[in-house]
Amino acid sequence: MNKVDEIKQISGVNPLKCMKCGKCSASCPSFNEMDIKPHQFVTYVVNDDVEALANSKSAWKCLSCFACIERCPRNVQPGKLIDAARQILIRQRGQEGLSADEIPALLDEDMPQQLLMSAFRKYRR
Amino acid sequence: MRRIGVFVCHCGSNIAATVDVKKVVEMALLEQGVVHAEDYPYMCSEAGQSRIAEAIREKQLEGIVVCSCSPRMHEATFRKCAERNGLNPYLVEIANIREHCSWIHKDMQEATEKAVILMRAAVAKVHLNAPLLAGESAVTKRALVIGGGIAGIQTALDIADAGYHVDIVEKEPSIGGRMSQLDKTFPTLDCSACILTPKMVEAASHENITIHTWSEVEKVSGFVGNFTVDIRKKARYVNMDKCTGCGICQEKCPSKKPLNEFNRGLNNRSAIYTPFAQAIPNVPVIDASACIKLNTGKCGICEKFCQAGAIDYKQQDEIITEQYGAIVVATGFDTIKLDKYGEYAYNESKDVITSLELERIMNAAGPTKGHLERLSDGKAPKEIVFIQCVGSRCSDDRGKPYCSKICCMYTAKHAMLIRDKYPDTNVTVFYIDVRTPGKNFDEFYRRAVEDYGVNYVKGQVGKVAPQPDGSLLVHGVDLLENKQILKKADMVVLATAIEPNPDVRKIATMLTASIDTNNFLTEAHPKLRPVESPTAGVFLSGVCQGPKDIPETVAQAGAAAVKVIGLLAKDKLKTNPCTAKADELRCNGCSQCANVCPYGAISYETKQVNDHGIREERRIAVVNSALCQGCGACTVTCPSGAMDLQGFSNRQIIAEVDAICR
Amino acid sequence: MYKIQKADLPKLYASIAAESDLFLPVKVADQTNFGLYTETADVDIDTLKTVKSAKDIFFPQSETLYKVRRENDNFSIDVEQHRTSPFVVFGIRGCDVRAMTVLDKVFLSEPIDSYYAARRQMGTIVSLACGRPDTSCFCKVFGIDCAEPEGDVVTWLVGKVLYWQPKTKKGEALTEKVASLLEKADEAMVESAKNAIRAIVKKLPYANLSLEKWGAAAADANFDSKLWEEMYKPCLACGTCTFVCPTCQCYDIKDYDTGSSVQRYRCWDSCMYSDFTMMAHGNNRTSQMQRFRQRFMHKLAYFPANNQGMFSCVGCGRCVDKCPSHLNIVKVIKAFEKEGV
Amino acid sequence: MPVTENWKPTIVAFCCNWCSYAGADLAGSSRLAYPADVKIIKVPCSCRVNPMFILRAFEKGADGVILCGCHPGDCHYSTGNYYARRRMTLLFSMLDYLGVEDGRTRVEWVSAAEGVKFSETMNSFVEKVRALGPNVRLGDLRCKN
Amino acid sequence: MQELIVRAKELLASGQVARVLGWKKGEHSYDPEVAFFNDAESLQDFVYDGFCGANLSKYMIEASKLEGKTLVFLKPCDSYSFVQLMKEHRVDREKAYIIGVGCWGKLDVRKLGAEGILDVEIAGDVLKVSSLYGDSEVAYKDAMLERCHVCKGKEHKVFDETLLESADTVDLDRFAEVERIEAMSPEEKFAYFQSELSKCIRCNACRNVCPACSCRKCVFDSTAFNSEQKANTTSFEEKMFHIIRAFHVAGRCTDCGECSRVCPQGIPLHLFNRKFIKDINRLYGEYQAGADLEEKAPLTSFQTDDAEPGADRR
Repeated sequence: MNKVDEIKQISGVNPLKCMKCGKCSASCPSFNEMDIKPHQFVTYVVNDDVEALANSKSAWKCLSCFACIERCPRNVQPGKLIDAARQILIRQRGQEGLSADEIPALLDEDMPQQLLMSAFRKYRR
Repeated sequence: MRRIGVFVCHCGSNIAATVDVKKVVEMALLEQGVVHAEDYPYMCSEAGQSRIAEAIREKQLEGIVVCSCSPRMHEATFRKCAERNGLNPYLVEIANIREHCSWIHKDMQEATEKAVILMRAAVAKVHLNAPLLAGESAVTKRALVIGGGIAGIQTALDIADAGYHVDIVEKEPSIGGRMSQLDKTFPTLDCSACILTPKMVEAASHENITIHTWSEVEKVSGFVGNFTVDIRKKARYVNMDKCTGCGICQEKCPSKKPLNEFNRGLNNRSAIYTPFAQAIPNVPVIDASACIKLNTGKCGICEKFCQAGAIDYKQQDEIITEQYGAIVVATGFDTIKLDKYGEYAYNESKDVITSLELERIMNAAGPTKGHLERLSDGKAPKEIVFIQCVGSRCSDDRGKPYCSKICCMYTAKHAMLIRDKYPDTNVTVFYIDVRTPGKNFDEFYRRAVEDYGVNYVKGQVGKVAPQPDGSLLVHGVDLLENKQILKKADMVVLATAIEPNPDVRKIATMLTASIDTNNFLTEAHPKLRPVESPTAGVFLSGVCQGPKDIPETVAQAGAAAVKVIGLLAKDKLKTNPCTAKADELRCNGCSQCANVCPYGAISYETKQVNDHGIREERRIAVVNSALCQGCGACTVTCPSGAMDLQGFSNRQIIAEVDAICR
Repeated sequence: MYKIQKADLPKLYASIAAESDLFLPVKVADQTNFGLYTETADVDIDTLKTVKSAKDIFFPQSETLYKVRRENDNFSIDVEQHRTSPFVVFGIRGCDVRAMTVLDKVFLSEPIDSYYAARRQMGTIVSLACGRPDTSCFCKVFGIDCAEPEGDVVTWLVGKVLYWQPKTKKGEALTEKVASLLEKADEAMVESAKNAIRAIVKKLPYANLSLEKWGAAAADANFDSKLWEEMYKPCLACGTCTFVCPTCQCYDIKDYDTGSSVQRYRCWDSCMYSDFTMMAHGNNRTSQMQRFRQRFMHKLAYFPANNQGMFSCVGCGRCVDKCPSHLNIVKVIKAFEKEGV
Repeated sequence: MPVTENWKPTIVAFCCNWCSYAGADLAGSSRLAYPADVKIIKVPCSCRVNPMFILRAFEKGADGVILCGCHPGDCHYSTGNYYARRRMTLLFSMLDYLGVEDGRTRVEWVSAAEGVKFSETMNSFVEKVRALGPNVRLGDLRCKN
Repeated sequence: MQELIVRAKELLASGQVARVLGWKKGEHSYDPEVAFFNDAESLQDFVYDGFCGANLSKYMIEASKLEGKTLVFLKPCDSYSFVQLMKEHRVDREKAYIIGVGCWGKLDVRKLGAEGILDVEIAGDVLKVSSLYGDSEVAYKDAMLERCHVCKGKEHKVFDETLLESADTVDLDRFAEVERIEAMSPEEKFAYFQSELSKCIRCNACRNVCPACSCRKCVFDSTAFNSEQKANTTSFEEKMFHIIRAFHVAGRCTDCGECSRVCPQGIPLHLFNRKFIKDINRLYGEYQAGADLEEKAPLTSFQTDDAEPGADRR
């Protein structure tokens, strides 16, 4: 599987649904720190340019606040793409985060698990 | 055994060049029942048809097969020819040996073999064809229009002008609809009321139009040409004949709590009210839930002040029943609820409003008497942000997947009007795309930008955050500059998606008219029959069929009227005889067929039958041939084969199958 | 009297099949029915009752009578030939053999059914005594001795040995052909086996059914009985009883259009079906009660009335076993015995 | 029936009157060839096609049966092809379950404008049936003489 | 069982019902038959035990035409059939007084594995079989009909009152057998069904017992399709019959298993119906015919994004 398909598979997102409205970028608290903006992230995936994403700062600047996921009118949800890119990078570096049996004790029932995973991935690097 | 004649057309060389027509004739003569077969260069010509006529007479033909071009070309021609010569037109079958044979095959032997098989299938079928007679049904020369907005009014006027009586049923106290709530209209900026009210008056005074306001359709039965409709006239508590429309009751009414629907709830009205000054009829209604007298028995002030003695607290809902030949649905739209869009703070801040609310604010009869001011503190806004596509083009469950079509233009209109009247107010429009296909539309939008200095920013707004100082912080983005924008605004206007009036689902069910996943009524054909519902006799006008602006609505309203006039102009309706028919001895009365009928053409009756000596009461399906369009969905659903389609019967199709496979 | 080891039966089958068709009980998908012997066939002579009786071999469920072909303006008729090659039926039980006698009454009296007659003539019947009669068996009631069935050859399976006794000329001819596989045997073993079988038969719950209320006289006497009205009710109007019955002989004649010809064929029909003997005006019997009554009256009254008292039931008990509603001829006989008429 | 090089399959194509039959007409007027093995039966709508018709065709000797109708959403009768789609889905699944070769049945949505699609569909369908050879699993032996 | 008789007598005596539809003692303990009881006296032959497998709902079609109400005993799975018949207007709810009777699995005499059975005593979990050739014991479970091992639930879908407790009997996967066949190659599938269907004698027991096959005139008996046929001349006819039979009840078959119970040749006919049920569940969402009076049937409804025919072919 190539990288783009891997991103699509991990995120479950079809980036072609994006209508380029920019609501993600408008919502993003880390916008100014990002070299590739959230809405551009989608375009990069569409254009098969995963290399650039991997080398960007953005992947690590996303706070996983999920505002873009909440608000995206087209279910494209760039946050998921960014998270997927991050996951691919981590896998490449051979860094698995926590071991599976450590997790349950740490869980708060009310917290979205995806957010947790995303945060773990990010801050343990 | 029927006496069949087979006529093989050369179509010049179109057929004869690849199909050995003589061979087809020769083979036809070997088929069972074929007593005559011949070929001719052009069967459809006058001379060709006269050969058919002659054969019918001389050979006493009881069925005809024409091997020629597609039935889509000349089936009607040959059917008429048969009818002129005393043969039922439905005893004609076409074997398509041109489009389906000679034109696609090169090898003469192969094409001839296939032509023979197609001829055989047609002969096998025609042996089983039944002589069918197109039925007739009378037409009630009166139309019903459901909905009294601009679409309904225009349709009614056009039908009435053609000399047919029309009833308009409107659930609000006045006709006028959404258009009456608008201030100005794009792209000409005419005053909406100035162009609408003359039409409302015309409708009210038209001798062929009866208006039932404060009324709803309760029940519909019947079929094209013969609908019977129950209309509920809700209790108004005001005698329409006596009321003079002086308005004193509204002035004196002590109950001033109810939200004013006409002003989108931005201010209040009295319990007895007319929705707006130019209402038609200019007769108020009493809002029973807010009326003190009706709720507590005390008060009665309006009655006391009414010099005409028109107030009648004892009035009851009334059901009237009318007959119609055609029904037009013109139920219009509403804006969607914004509860799911927390990020725009619509429910939090009074200064975040929808565009329709802005129309009311800008209108001289509106809650602010036409002054542009913030509803929170009455101050004039200096920074206004418009947000496009709120709830439109959304594939999530918060909004609608379609484009609402009118927002781009009315936002340009609003922006332009504000900049014109309040030049020191800045206007910013956040947009995804600006869509302006329409006469003078793009020019209009460019004027807003070029002549009025409206600031268009490509990018959607992510969040509107009310600030402690009463301002609104708009988190937007400029995608062209690739910059995030934080903008302080005094007022935010949301171009809210529109959706069909929620009542339409109920109405569509009553009419057995189909509806799509977005609750828009489905047209009979998306391109070729855009103003007709697939249910015969039901027509569509305005936004109930799909988003559209006023000029389009009026155009469609006119088109719907023409279709209605065309229908009502007929004394009798010829019905397609190729309809479904239930064999009462085989029918189980199980209702499965009715479940798949798109036209509501199947009903059930309990009937005494004599099934070869067994006499009993049975529940039996009955097809209304005026409603049935002959799709055949029911025939396959029927497990016993009781339901069959005339002209395409089970045995006919099986005969064709057998002939092809033999 | 001859004998052959059960283990050697495949050799016997192969030897018979080498000369003529051999029909015998064959198991397919867990059910045993008469079928043509082949080397790969799963022969099963241990199952007491085949689902369908051996009737099928002489009077097939469906058979083509002739074909009509049309060529241009001419017709040609292809009459199905009568059976001219001999065949052997092996393993047929006493009840089924007697059933042939019942069928003979129908098909071999004028007008003779030549297809059936040819098969009867060509067929050699090797019957098999019943080792373990079943609860539903009541052949004894009709004077059938399942310990000593009729047939051209009668056989007994006793332990691991099959005893073989030719009874007719046809039987002797067959015996001669397979003589090399048989050895002489004495009758003692068979006699004790017969006694054992008869002892079991005596214990069968239906062994002593009384047919007193039946026979030719019942045609009038039982017709209007109120019992029919109650008894028929569970009947589903399926044809199971008639299709598993070894004596039911009703058939329908139909045409089948193959495209190139029309085949006229006949196939079993069932008096339980609502369209049995359907005519243009409808059906003579309009209710299931009438159809139900017809079947039992035919077996127990009309047939004896026309055939010197012979019942057209042989007590094989297949309908008893197979009726989906547990209705059957035994219940009918008993009901009349108990209630009178 | 022995499979010879000259063997030609019998293909029955049920076409709805409003879309696919017109699509076939368009294929004709555009001179887009497909094998003569295909014989079209006109039905008002794909929902008129009873599974009995399809089995009957196989019984009487057809080697392949294809059903063509309007694209879902475009049905002249608005809903007919949706019903046809469910019926055929189940029927085909049953035929697959019984071990009938899956290339012998097919449903294709062909609009009145898709003459090219009609022709291509028929070409590919016939090719597939030819590769499968004569239908023996669903035919009536009496029709094979 | 006694409480059923007592209750039936009460209802007859009070005039609430005109007759009782139930099961009557047969010749042996294992062959009860369906019967109508018109008076208290006749109820002495009433029986309800593990051998009362017959689904009485279809008899209510005729009973609905009779004067007065009929008391009918419905097992949980029979009640699905009754609801389905109500949905199709084939029975009159007003003409039925329904006592939902508990069920703890029904027995298949063929599974007792004995010849010459004289009597079967149901002793709790064990069946004591006495036969001409000796006595034996069989676990109740082992003699249960296939359908009871995959029971769809012990809840009555329609009733006026219920009597007797049910017991859970499910211990097999309902679709396992269908899946086993689905996994075969086309050649294996063909061989399997060819072998099973070659036994068919076209006796129509499967059709006539089926509560969904309630047509007044079956297509295979009528000229409607030129398809009337009684012969079983070639293997095709059985396929046509069984495919169409299953198709006609697709979305209507409650999976009551009566077809397989009554087949004299032991053909597993439910495998046809269950294939459609499995497909419907997979493609159009879980659907249980007869569970709900209002729910739209899968073949008389659709979704605009339904799967395409043959979509899951390889």
